[in-house]
Amino acid sequence: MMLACLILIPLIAGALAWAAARWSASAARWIALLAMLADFALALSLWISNYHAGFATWYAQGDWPWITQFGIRFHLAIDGLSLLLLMLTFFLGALSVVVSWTEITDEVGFFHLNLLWILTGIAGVFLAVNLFLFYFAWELMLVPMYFLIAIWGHENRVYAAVKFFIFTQLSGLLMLIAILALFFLHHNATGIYSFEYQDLLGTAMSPSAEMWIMLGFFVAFAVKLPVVVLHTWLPDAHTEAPTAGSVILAGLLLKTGAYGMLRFILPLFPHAARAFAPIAMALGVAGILYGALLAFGQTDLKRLVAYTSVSHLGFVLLGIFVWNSLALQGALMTMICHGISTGALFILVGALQERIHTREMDRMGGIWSTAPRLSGAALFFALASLGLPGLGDFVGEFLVLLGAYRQSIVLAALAAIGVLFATFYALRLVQRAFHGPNTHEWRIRDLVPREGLVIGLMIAALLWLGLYPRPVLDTFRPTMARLEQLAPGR
Amino acid sequence: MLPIREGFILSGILFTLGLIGVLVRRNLVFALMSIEVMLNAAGLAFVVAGTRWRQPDGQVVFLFILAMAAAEVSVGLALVLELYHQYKSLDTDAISRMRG
Amino acid sequence: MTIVFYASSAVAIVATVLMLTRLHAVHALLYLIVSLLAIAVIFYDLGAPFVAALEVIIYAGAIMVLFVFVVMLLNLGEQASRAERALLTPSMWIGPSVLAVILLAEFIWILMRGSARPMQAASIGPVEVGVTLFGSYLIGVELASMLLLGGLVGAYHLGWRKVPKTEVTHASHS
Amino acid sequence: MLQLLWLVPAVPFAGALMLAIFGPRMRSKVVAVVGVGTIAVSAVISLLIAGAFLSAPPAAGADTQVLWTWIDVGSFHSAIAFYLDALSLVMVVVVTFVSFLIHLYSTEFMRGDEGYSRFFAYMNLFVASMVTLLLADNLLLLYLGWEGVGLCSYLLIGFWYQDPANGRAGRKAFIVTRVGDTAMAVGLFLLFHRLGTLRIQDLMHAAQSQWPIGSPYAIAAAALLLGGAVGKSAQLPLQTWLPDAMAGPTPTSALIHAATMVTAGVYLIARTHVLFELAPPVQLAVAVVGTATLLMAGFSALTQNDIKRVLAYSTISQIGYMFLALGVGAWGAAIFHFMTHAFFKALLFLAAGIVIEALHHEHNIFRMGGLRKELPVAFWIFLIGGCALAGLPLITAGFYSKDLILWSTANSAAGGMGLWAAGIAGVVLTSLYTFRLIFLVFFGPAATPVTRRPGRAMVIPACVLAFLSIAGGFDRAPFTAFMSTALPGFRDARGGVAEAASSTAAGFAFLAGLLAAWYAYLRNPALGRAAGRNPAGRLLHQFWFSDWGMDWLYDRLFVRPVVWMAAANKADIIDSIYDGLARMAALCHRFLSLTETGKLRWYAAWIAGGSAVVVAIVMFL
Repeated sequence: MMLACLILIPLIAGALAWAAARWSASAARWIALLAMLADFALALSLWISNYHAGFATWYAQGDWPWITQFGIRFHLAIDGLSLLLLMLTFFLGALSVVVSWTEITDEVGFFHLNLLWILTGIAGVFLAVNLFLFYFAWELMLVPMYFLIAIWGHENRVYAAVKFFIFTQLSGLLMLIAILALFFLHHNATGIYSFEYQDLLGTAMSPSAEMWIMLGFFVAFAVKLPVVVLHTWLPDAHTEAPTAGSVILAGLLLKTGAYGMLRFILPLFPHAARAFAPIAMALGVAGILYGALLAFGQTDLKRLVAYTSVSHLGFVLLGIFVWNSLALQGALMTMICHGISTGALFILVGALQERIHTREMDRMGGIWSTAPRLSGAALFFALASLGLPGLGDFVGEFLVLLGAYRQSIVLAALAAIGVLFATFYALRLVQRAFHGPNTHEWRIRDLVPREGLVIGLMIAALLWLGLYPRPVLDTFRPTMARLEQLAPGR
Repeated sequence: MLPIREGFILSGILFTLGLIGVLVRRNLVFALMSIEVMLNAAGLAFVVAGTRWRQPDGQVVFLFILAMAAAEVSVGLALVLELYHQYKSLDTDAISRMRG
Repeated sequence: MTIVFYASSAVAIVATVLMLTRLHAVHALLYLIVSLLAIAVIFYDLGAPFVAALEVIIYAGAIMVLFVFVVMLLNLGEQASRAERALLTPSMWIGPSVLAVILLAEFIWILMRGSARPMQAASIGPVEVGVTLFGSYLIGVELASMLLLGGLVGAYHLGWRKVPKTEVTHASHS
Repeated sequence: MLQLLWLVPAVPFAGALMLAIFGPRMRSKVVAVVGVGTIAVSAVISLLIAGAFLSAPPAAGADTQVLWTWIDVGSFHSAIAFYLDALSLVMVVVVTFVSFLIHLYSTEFMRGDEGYSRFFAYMNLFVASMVTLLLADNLLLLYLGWEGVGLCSYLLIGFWYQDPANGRAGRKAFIVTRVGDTAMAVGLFLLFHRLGTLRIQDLMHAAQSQWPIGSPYAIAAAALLLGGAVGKSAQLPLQTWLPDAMAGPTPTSALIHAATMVTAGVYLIARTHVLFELAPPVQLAVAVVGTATLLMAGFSALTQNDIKRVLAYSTISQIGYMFLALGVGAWGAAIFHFMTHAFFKALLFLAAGIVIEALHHEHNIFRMGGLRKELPVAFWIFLIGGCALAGLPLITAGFYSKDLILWSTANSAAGGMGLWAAGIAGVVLTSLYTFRLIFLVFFGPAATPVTRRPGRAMVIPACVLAFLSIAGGFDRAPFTAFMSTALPGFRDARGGVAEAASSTAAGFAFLAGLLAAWYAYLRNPALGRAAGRNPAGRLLHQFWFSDWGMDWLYDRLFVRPVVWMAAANKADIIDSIYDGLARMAALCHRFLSLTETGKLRWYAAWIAGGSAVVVAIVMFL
């Protein structure tokens, strides 16, 4: 029931916020914020109450019949992996409500409806253990996100929104086909119609069928992740979305792709995934380098940050397909920390844009002299982004590289060069926007306490993850250990 | 001895002739007549096939075609009258109002 | 039997060709009726007397009468014939004809591939047709009736809206 | 006492945190108290620890303090833990003590700067990182400190961020050192993959027991660690960042880019000396790199006209000596030279800072002169520092440490006379450029008026360092004995006559350089100018001035291609594929909508043609 609450709270609160906005915009904001905080508290209590027992299996479930003759059930379950991603979801969800407090003034109710429903979809993705329900939640994320970009975005918002929608929708359809193929294969093998994750595990199928179905899933997740060559929706969507949209896109939506790979591709298709791993790892490394290089070339601050996501998520892809516990844990750590650090960068860029009405770095420079707290925070997160030890991102990337070295020395070395490339763009960002002479004579307000609180929380979280990541790593461990055992040919 | 193959060929020829009529004649009345020819040819093919397999189904389908032709002609001719009143012409090209 | 078939076929084809080439709608209509009657003969020859009768009664009878009425209402005179003649240039004919002939050639080629042996006549009478029609095709009958109803309503609607208007225009002209 | 070890990095870190959060709202007095006070506490604690360590050495000559488990994944365990032995103890004491002096100096030097609290926050963070680096029990924690000092170096070089040139220098420093760090990181992967741990002591034991001498893994690992070391210590081929790093405030140059951080590479190699002993080719490479660097940097130093750049090249050159010592297995000599170098180089920078401040931020030595009378204190401490740097025989600490290196080189199996001779040539060069600097700045006619005289906070640290520059090397025996508890490979062989000969040669080399400088810059200044007019001389001058053209080379080879690629691909070439798809769809749309003519007969023709095609397909397939 607790798990259903996690999904129902934002769903209902979204509708309430919409209704409440007729009377008062700030009522809608408060409803959204309280819903997120309640959800976060729920997830936190789930974490703390189970922390000492470990996170060995699905330790909390909720199962309701839906369309039983086809094996479709409203089945939720949670393990260490889902739990931490849920906590990240509600953490960033609450923060994105806060950062939209003054940025969004039109259609406040509908905005929060969309925001909360996206989060509902994301929570559903992380919780569902019925493939039909999973697909349902997967698609539920898209439409509100489309509105979020298309209504509250910046100049080129409709283009970006449509591009986002086409990419994710088409790839989602491929996944639907793959799910159905798996469903029917399972029925052929056992005579039972079931979309249940546990039932579908270990479905007997020919190697070629396994490969094709795996690819169907992979493309869907690869678009979300995004894997390079399928990444081009991302810079546009991130750039044009409002701040909260960017935060959720970078911090959470991308993670659903990685989550899908961990939850579905590796366990359901171990052999195909193993056969495909070299290509996936190469794509990951290509993403790291290509994303970093592109980020280095950008002049639009938000676009720059968007491309860093491509680079960082390359580490995640690499880590997932390296498929040993070091790299898997590293990939997860990278996911969490990237969510926070990139989210924070988007928040800062958004705050800056709210003040100076531009994202072009050519129009910036010397911001430090007028807004030192904002600039200092940006420096901090830029450093996190370039993988400074002591901050969370480093732990993740280091573990990925350490694990990758076992699989391929060349790829690990290239990925390490990717870390070097991260230095280029991170320092360029700091230099062009915040250092240098204040040639445009900006006089802006520094971070207000509301923003300061958000940023402060994120800084604290990153430091905690960087210096004492054990609680997080321990929570992941059982799930990752099971995944590692699934790897064929060990 | 029933010439089944020849029956099919005849229906093909008639159908083709009807098609030529539709393609060539710009007058709507002629086009409608040509369509009648084509429908009739299709019906012929069904009847021939029914005979070939010694089943009544071919004739049943002919009946359906007949019903359809009747409905089509009634609506079509009503439209022809209407169009003629509006445009004083039955030339399909002349009364085309669509711009691709 | 075969001779009757070939003769009627020849009549049907020739009549259809003539129908296509007429300039005056009434002439074309008459050739069309000839063509339909010839096909009715073929139906009879193929052992389908019920359908042959329907062909004569409904096609050649009822539907063609509709055409006749319409052509009368349109009152297409010499002017229309002249206009038609202008349109029937060889360049208009060639393209469609080639296309149609290709299609025909394909039909025939397919037919010639299979071995359709001639077979003994076996008449299928109205009883059998009726039983089948109201047996397994009952839904088809219902659909056809709805289609006819639709046609009725459509024709009525189209005609009804126009009538008072034309009277007004006639009145104003006269 | 040893339990307080964790406070040595923690206190400066807390200071940095405090200054970062509350600094902008503090009065500058408070900032100074926090900034200097935390370092003072740290230095006192480290001195107390040193006392405790010496009076009651822990078992096995080392002590480990585990704070908490950092990363614990699968087979990988890494703790936040500190390891204290003779090597790290000496380094920590020197670093905290010199840092304290330089912080004290900075309170006056930086007074009135708008980033006063920011400066001390960065400096404190630097000390915390540096101490972490030195005390790290495992290579991962060392890497944390390693990157941390790199970051602080970047921040402090670009401290005056308003000037883009400073930012450029800072980025260059960070990126170039990170190139080395990337190699080092790969080295860590290799070590962990092969030996299953990153704890330094376990690693060394495992390497010794599992790898034979000359094992390819040992060679690869040592070479990769060397990559990190040359980056951080500004040795060939990654030395180009250090001269530019002089864009930072002078105390920064004194602390980070002379006394402490740049010697981190030396420390790393000394710390992992077992690996280098297992890889003789790499160890030889260390010696060769050191020698080549010390000569090249010496030549470059001869041609510079920025006082701080001269000192920067001298730093590169002196670290080259340390590398030479490491390369020939004289680990203790390297650390000894590190210590004396920390004293006299910090001193030189502090004195240079006084001069620069006094002349209103004038850096060009050709616009200085005659300061001997105007700034007598600065002159004397500069002279002491310069003599220590050049190795004035018998008096200065620099002579003793350098002498030990030269003698060890001559005496070692790996070294030999070739490297020794190069070292002696280096002494001539050092002496030459040092006294060129002294003569140009303090002698001759006055060129720029003195506008500001140093206060007490600037003079006292300098005097303490001057004292140490002389007294720091008098008796090396206890030092080397103490070192040998941590670096067993080090033998302080007394060589009698041979050693005396080496020392004498060094002494004469010093004198030769001094005389040459005296002749060329005091006695007969026209000589230098004449050499400059000669085309070949000018070319050589230009070549050395530009650091042997390496900046230019790297710029063409690496920087520009990357920048060009990034700029050329700004719009993301992959996106154009999708754009092409979209445009094709639009084209198809336009084409298909052209067929919507409304001409009934055309539609029929399309249907007929289509069915002809379909039938044909059915027929033939």
